Amino acid sequence: MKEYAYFPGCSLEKLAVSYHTSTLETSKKLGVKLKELDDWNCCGSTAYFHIDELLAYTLTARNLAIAEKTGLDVVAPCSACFKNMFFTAVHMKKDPDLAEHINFALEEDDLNFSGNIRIRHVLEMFAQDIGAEEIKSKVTHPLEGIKVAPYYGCQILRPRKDHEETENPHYFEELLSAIGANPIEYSLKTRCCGGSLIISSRIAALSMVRNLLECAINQGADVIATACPMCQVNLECYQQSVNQEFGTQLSIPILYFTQLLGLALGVPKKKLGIGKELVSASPVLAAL
Amino acid sequence: MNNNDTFEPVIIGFTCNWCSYRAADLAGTSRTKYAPNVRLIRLMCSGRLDPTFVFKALANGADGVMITGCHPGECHYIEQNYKALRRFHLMRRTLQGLGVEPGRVKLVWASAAEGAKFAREVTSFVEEVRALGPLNWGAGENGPVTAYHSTRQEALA
Amino acid sequence: MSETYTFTFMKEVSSLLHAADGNPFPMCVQCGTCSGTCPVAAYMDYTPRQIIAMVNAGLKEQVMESNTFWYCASCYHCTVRCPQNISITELMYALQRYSIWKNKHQEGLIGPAFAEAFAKTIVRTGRTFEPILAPSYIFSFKLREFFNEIQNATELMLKGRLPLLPPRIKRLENFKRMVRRIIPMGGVE
Amino acid sequence: MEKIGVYVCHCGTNIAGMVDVQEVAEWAASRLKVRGVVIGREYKFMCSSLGQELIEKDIKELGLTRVVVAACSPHLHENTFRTACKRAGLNPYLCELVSIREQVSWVHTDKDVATAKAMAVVSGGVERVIHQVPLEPMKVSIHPDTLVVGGGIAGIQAALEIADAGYKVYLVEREPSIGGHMAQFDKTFPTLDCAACILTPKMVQAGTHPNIELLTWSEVEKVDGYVGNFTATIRKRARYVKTDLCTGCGICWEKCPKKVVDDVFEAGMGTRKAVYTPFAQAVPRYPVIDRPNCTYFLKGTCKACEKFCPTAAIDFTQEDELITVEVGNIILAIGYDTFDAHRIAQYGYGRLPNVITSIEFERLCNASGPTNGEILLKDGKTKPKAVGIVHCVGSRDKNYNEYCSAICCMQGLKFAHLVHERTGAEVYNFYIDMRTAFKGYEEFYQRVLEEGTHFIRGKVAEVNNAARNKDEEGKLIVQVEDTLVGVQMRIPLDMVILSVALEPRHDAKETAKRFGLSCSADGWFIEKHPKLDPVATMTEGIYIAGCVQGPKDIPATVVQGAAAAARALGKIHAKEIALEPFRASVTEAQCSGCRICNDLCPFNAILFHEDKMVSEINAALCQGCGTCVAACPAGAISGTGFSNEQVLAQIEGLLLLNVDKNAVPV
Repeated sequence: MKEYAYFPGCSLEKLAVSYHTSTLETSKKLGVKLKELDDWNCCGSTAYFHIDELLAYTLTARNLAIAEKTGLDVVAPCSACFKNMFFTAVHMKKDPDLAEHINFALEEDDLNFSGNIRIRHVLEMFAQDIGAEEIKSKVTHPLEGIKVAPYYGCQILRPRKDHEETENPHYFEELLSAIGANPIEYSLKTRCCGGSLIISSRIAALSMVRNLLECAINQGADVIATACPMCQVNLECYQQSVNQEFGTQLSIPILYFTQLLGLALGVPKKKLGIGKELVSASPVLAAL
Repeated sequence: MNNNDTFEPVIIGFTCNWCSYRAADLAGTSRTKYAPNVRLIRLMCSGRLDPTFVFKALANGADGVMITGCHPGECHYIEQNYKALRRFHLMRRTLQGLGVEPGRVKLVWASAAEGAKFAREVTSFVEEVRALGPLNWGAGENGPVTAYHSTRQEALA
Repeated sequence: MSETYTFTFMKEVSSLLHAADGNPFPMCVQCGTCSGTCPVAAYMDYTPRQIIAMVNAGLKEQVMESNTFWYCASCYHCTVRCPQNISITELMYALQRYSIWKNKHQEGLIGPAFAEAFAKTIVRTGRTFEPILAPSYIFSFKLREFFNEIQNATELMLKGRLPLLPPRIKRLENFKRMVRRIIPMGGVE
Repeated sequence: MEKIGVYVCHCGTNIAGMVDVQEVAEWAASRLKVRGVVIGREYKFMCSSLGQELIEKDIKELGLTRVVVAACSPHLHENTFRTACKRAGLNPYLCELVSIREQVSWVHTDKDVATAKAMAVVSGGVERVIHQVPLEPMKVSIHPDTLVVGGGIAGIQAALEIADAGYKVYLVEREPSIGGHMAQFDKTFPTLDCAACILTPKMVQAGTHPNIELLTWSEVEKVDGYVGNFTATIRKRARYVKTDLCTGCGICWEKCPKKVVDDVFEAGMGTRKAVYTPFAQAVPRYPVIDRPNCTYFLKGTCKACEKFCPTAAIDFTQEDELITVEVGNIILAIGYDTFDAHRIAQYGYGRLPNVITSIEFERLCNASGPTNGEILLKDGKTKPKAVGIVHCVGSRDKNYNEYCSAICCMQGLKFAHLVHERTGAEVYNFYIDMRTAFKGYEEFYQRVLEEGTHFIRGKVAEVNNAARNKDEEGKLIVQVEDTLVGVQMRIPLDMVILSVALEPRHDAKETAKRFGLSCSADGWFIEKHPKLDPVATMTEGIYIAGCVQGPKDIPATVVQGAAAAARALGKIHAKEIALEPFRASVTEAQCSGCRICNDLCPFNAILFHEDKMVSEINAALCQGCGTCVAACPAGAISGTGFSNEQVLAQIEGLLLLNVDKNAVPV
């Protein structure tokens, strides 16, 4: 049985609770055990890099150190947490001075991070580690007829971690095909939704939300699938504001990909947190 | 002399005429800076390297020897650098038997285009040898003496 | 008005990028890929490319007065496309840090206050708590925006998606001491 | 004792700026006096005629028996100083050039340390030259035939120059016809000559020249030997057409039922048949059968070509043929590939139908191309109203290729002109910098400006089809910052042409290896000297011409083709060449007959005399690598120029064991 250390991140406690439960339920169905990190802290998000680079790395390093103790690969559902963890590990490996500095601070909590850990995003775990083939074999309720816009967002892809394709990846689509859904092609699938700007630069963020929703809807999407709590909240909660601001009439449910995955694997809707979304997915899912 | 901070190792470097000597030339024409501790000898091929050369250099006061040649498969003489590679491993074993750190001999492949790599390898090897400290091999009563002068003043003194 | 080229600002900003990947930003060839890519460029006073040129030219006042780096969405799209492999996003972070430290930024921006409030919450509790962040920005909103936010919050609350009590981590004391080791003053408290 | 002269060059300030040259010269004269140094001089430019005269004068007046010059790399001026010595009556090999520029002054930053190192380097050179013996260069004859690899414009030019001078050329081309990339083009910048009009006569000339043997549909598999005496093994792939019977009438490809997308000549824009010549003016005019696509070879039936061939020239039983040719010189002109635009996904190539590459556009506007020269969108009927030309696609980008592809700016201007002239569309050039060096190029830029082409300074960020308003619907949208105004623009267009980078051939590295050459990190072949010897290589007798050396336009390519031919002709005319006499030899009395050396030689130069139980080295085959010298356990093999005594002495010299510590500086 596959096992991962699991770092949910702050948003999954409440705001994105359905992402949390659907991830756990789906993993269980696929025989993957997720072990939540003991006493994890906030990863520092993006905002902390605005204040202090070193402290931001230290916050993330604490979680990495806790994860490293489990001896498992660590997996994060939030793209920002994932990116912070991944690059903190990279920088600490590349820069021994930085590592020494941070480990000095970690001593206060009896921790040390040596850099021996593989960091994965939940989407990567499902689509690449477990793989579309394996998932396809376990699908009991294929999502036939649903047109899904796979939304990768930013930080799962960027900055480039290795030499992977950052502009036109396909693993999300493959995963959606595996569960019987119909992934649509739309050119903004890796474009930023403006999530980190919705508070500070509202109008800019709203225009980004608008472009994205419009592009997905124009290409015939019934639902947008996200892999990040920030993207989900941003694309969902601000649809009304977008319509007010730009005189549009956009409305489309935004689900976590794990919710769709869970449905296909036969997990009850309630356990997946379906119904907690602000733009109801019921009409779309009723077609199933 | 035993203080590693002020210790300036002397390195004898062997280069092949076709690749690594030209890499050194390229480092020069592109003004890539590297540690001045290396003094180069040109051979036609790294295959020409007689282990005696290495032992002689170390016995006569060099603290390290750097052997450079074309990349495997790119030898001007088809495959002679493989022979250098084989001898290199033998030499390291022999040196270990003689009580000399094998890390004092280094093999580097550098093509004629790799001036920057050549410079980088020299500098890092100098640091590796610096960490090992002075060799003073054969510096006994009958042995040859270290005769390296790191600055002009010493040379003139 | 004409300006004189000075390089101190460029060097100061460069020194704030110690852990970032990529090439130093003075290697910029001003091709504009970043600013053609940027999803927020239309809302910025200057495009990211112009900011790089201005930092290189030492136009500190103008750079600090601009909203550009506070409008960066951290999407890293410019960074992966830059033909010179410059991490433009990291440069934007560096300018944000510089601006917070020097307490110099365009008036009326929400970004700096939000970032500080956010950071304070984490340092105090080890976690983020969305409701406590509201005061840092909500009063600068226009009436309609204000109502939108309240509406969103209510709906989220009804769906059970808003926390009522701030979460805390268990080993909070260790955590605070850890923060103090990195920033002797105890972070931004 | 030898009488040695030491000469230290300033090289202007190149050396003197970092090395105290005067001190080095004085130090050598005093401290190395015990080793035979009788004079130490420094001079501004030793390679100048005055510098050389200085050496010559000393040889004559002081009776020098050895000369050490401390200056630049021996690869630059060794010959200069050897020749000077020879003029003064000293055996040229008794002169040693040590490098204190490339290896000292240019790479170090502390004058003290650099000067000390220069002294050590001089000392090493002195010791080495003491043990040098007078040598005579070896003479080898030059075979008058030449092998030219690659039948593009560079190879054609080189072949014609040599053939016209009266010597035989083998011109090898891997495609069915010569012509290369130039044959695909419509017009050539800046004069807008029709490419076919200027190229076809040359192709015909090459195809009919009595001194040129065309080997198309062929590849060089193996090269042995050395300057003047190469043996090349060439694979002539089976054409399945008897070239002695074929008249090139074209009935076979008319009748062939199998259509194939032509990815090579038509760049995927058009089709050909399974039996084909790539284009109408192909040279030679007889076709090839493309075996992987031929119905007969796939299914065992068809043979339509055979049935209809009026001269019974089709022969399905043909097999590949290996031939060997003896040549004295080789010219490599293998050209370039173009960048795969799929790699930049944000430009939409392959996803958005009207995003095309520059090579595809060349075919699109070529009168003999798939649309007969009409510039049309993918639907095959609509003329574009707005066209964008994106520069630097895969060039000047550290994610792909760092270098500038050199031709794209002018190509972009040419395209702008052609689009404007033939469709009247609005044309946008998106550029980072306009680079229009060379004759007539800037004038062409002016002309295109006058025609009203728009120039937007900014590297295109992306091309997409996500419309945000009515104007953008159904269009390709180019998103770019106009950097001269500092505003992000979205420009709706009908067609986008990507000026893709020129890249080394995908198999350039293997080709280089086959010919014993090296490639730069980019993959372009390395010339002997980037400024002074751009067509020669490190391997004597092998030359490069055209884009194999780096991206360049047609005029520069033709110049290199001619230059490489001139270099080969020079060798052919001289009939023989002097080679460095660095060869190994066995001292029979010391050889124990252990045969260790026998297997080491990759050139089979060592033969064993069973009767005498000794090994002998054939000087004509020996290349002078010295591996056998190093391996001989009895020390019976010595290598001239790099003898054990010389190298061991140089080590002592470099370590300053030879220095007279009591000598007083002069």
